[in-house]
Amino acid sequence: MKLVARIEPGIWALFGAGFMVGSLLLPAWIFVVWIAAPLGWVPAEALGYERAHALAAGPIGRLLLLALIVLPLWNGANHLRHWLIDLGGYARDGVMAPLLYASAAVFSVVAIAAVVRL
Amino acid sequence: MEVIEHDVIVVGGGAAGIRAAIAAVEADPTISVAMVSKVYPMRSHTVSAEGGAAAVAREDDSLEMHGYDTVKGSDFLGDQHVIEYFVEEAPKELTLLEHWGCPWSRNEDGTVATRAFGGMTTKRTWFAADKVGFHMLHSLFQHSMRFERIVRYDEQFVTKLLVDDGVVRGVVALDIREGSVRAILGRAVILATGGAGKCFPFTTNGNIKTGDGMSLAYRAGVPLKDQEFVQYHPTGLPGTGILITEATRGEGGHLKNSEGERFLVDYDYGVGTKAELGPRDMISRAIIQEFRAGRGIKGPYGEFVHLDLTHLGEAKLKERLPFVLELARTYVGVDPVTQPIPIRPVVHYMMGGVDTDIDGATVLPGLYAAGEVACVSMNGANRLGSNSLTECLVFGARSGRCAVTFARGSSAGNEARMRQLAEEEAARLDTLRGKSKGGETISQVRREMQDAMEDGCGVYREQTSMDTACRNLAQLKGRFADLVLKDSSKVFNTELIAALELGNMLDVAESVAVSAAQRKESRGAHTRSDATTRDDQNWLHHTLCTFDPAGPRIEKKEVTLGHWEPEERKY
Amino acid sequence: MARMANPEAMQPSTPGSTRTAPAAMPDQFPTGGRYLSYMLFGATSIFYLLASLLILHMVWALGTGAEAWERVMASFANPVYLAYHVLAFVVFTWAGWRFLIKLSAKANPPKIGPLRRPPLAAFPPMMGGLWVGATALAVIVLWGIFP
Amino acid sequence: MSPTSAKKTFVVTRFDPDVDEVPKTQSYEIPVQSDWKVLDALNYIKDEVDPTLSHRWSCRMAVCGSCGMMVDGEPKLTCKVALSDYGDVVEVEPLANFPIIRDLVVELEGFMERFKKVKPWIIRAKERAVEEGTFRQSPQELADFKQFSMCINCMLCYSACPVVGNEPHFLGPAAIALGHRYNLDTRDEGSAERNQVFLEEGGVFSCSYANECSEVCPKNVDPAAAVQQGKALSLVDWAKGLVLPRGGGE
Ligand SMILES: Cc1cc2nc3c(=O)[nH]c(=O)nc-3n(C[C@H](O)[C@H](O)[C@H](O)COP(=O)(O)OP(=O)(O)OC[C@H]3O[C@@H](n4cnc5c(N)ncnc54)[C@H](O)[C@@H]3O)c2cc1C
Ligand code: SF4
Ligand code: F3S
Ligand code: FES
Repeated sequence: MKLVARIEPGIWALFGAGFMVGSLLLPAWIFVVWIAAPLGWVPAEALGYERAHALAAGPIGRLLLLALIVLPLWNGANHLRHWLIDLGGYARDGVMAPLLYASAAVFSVVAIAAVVRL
Repeated sequence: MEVIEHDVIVVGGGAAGIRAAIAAVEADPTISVAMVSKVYPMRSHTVSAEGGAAAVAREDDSLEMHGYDTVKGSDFLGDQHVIEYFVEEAPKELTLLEHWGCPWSRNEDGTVATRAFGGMTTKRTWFAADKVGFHMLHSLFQHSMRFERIVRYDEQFVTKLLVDDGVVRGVVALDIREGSVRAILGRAVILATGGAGKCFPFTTNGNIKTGDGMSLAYRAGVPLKDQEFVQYHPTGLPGTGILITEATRGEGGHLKNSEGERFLVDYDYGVGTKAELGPRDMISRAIIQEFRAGRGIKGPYGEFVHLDLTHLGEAKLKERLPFVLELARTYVGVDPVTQPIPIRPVVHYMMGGVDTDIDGATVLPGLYAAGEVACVSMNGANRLGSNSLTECLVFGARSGRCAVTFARGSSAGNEARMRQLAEEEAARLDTLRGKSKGGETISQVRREMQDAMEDGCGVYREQTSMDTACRNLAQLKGRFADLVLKDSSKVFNTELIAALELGNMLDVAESVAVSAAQRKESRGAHTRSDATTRDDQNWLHHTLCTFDPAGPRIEKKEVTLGHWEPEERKY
Repeated sequence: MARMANPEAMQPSTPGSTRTAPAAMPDQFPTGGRYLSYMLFGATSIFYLLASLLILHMVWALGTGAEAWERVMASFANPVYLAYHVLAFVVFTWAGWRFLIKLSAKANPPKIGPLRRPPLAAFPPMMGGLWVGATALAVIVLWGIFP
Repeated sequence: MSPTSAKKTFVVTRFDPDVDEVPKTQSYEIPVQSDWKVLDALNYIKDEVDPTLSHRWSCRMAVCGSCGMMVDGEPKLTCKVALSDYGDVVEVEPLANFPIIRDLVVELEGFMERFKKVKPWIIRAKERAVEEGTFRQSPQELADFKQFSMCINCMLCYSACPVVGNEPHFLGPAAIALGHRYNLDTRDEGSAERNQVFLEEGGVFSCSYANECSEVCPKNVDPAAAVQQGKALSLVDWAKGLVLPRGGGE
């Protein structure tokens, strides 16, 4: 628990950044990539492999994608932890907090790998 | 019975009490101070003071002017050596408070801003918008928390002073939460328990201002001084008595009667060109005169006049008087930006109190008093607005230091004897708690006491009404013995507290009425319709009122004059 | 009667001298009054986690090759996915509004170092503008219009 | 000649630890006046109907902070809220999230401890002497912290905050607001000390920005703003600590 308290400020910073990125970019992302594209409203080549890879593999693309994965991840982990406490889970926080943060850390590493191997 | 020992005991956690406690621990790095208060310190009624605290700050001001204004305001009944010391210390004390974090309002250049106040020649009232008492109290309290040697006893009600061999040795305190009683022993005791406005039905004072400290001292044989001088504040809200600060007039507000006339300008009430900036006693009388002339406005709680701030503009009201906006909107449903506020004179402040010298020392060795509970004689027959917060600091600090000096030279006293006295007191409280035999209720006796005070000791007084009040109060004291109490629980028994407070108020009320009935002149706040002028020949002296089982005893005490000669009080 | 609070909530380090009744949570908590939107806001955390993992999944596929990528993209046409994403769109837009417009402004101290915060009233239009701008740019890029 | 009166019923929490296992409720039907606050009704009950009812109050002008209670489920200053805003049956309970001492009286010592923890006083490397006069502070610098100094310690915010009820060590909105108030004061040099407290377990980062504290605050202190700003400013100190580890240890 001591360790969690010690790193909490940093996690809060990631949480805030996650909200920033999530709020600013995710509605657009969801709308275009996950609603409009599957419905066929978006020109096929726009999100086809060629263009998608070209966009993603550039330095800006990699950074943005990393931010889009990692920041909402920590946002979710931190926010979910507090939500569970609100639901009466304070006694379980000693387990939940390390679990959530460790998972977030693991997936963050995976995300870095995913972006690097583009 | 738990017996606790400290060096100095401060009873009260208002401005005066906290300042005294801080001064005491700062005066001696080895000393421990008990601060006993019946409410958490930040609830003390200092919190409600709105307008400001006076001290010379500007180039165009001087100690001489502040001194003269105060002496004249007191109608020459203030002791001049006390007033001289007060005006000298005032700027230092307010500066200290600034260092301790008080958020005083500022001028553009970052210096502390000052505003005009009634009876003051120039702008010398320091302010923090219109929540001055609140900010001062919280700054003081928060600052006091850093001193580990100030040990707080919160929500402990002091019911008795422990006196042995003619020296005060401590207090008996009822732990309100537990219902248990403990003896807190110390080599000096400072009373800082505030005023007693609750003796009256319409007052700016909160529920806790029940004159406890006055009664404690009085019962221990210490005289109460100048009790007849009760200040009516001209601008209270009808019904609740909630204060609309004098700063409203300092910032330029106008008083108007039912005809819409600025009566302080249109008629001669002795305030001259000062008009709304005249002193409180005069303006309160003017309002009553307006009522009598048929120019009052009738409302559900009797007559009132208007306090008009509409010409000051919303911006200024928001910056300087935000609390007034909140109070008027919440408690009378009036928006001062566009509508005048209904106001009437209400009881505000006790000029009198426990008789002390300039050190705060009483005639009982080891007992000190400071703040509104005390009468160090700087306010005389009428206090100037904004002098009393500063008084709490100046004389709180001085009594704190003097109490330490006294404590150093004093022995601890006989603990067994103290324990025995405390046990007797505990037994008395046990009998009172849930006392089921009796025919009188607290609320009924309290109401009748308040009505007796209003009828007998109002803004205008006369012999017959004051004598009636004295008789009624003596009778009510008898009825107090026949009180019935229903709550026998030990935990947080507020009925027991109310009964104890009522007993204290009856002591104070009686001393006020008896002191008033014997002063056969008009001076300051004591205005008689049957003796309308001031009479320096016969009455330029303080009144001392001493407890006697047979009824209060009245004596005289000399006024200390100085380089300001008594003259007619005109503005 | 409301749910009990943590038995130690607002207890002093040594319990008081008399027995106390345990603290209760406010009556309306967790789903009454304004608490409802607060608790729903907390629930958005799950959407954040899912979105993050899904994007990770996409990026992994993009790194694997064209075929994997096309397969992932095709899977989004599943009606369950579509329904979920319509909901997610609403959730993220609402959470964005609460965070950007309602809550974020006053979290800025009046000064950080020598920098003074713009007046609070300026934040909602500022944040709103930023939001619209970022959204427009993202749509243009993802839609294939630019670059 | 008092304003018109009508009848209302008050359902009040009663708890006497000498007798009661758990709190119960008691109903009082009393005549009320149209201009009364909720507190006036409680005082009427105390004075005329049932003197065993216990509650705290003093100033009756919304500044001493002692009369906070739950009125129809929401934390309110009972001397400030008009009875006319409520229906014929009004529920009055002690403040939520606090242990109950008796009836409507709650345990405040927990707050007093938290309050002291944030060192709510001016801290300076070297005290200024009286002779040096007052500090200079511009109206703008004053305005930066003034709002956070308006707290009357009424505890309504603690009663509304879900974290206070769930996390026993949380400092809580008012204590943090008051610590932050000193951090923002130009006369103060103690923010590093206070931020250490903010960074501990139960400090600012326990807050999940429910914002309820600010919604119910009767003095517009906006403690939620103070807590979030406290996070931002103590984060800076935290980050510095990563780069330059502090000597000493825990
Ligand atoms: C509404 C209002 C506005 C005012 N405005 C101004 C102003 O603008 N300028 C100005 O200069 N003055 C003003 N005054 C006057 C001034 O505020 C008071 O005179 C001053 O605050 C008194 O402070 P105190 O420390 O003596 O007492 P208080 O602040 O009243 O404190 C009394 C303390 O004693 C404790 N106590 C009392 N009895 C007992 C007991 N039996 N056992 C244990 N503890 C006890 C209480 O708990 C409390 O802590 C105003 C007064 C009022 C009512
Ligand atoms: S921040 Fe507001 S609600 Fe909380 S204690 Fe202070 S004044 Fe009361
Ligand atoms: S309600 Fe509680 S969670 Fe934070 S914003 Fe206020 S302290
Ligand atoms: S009685 Fe003082 S705040 Fe309500």
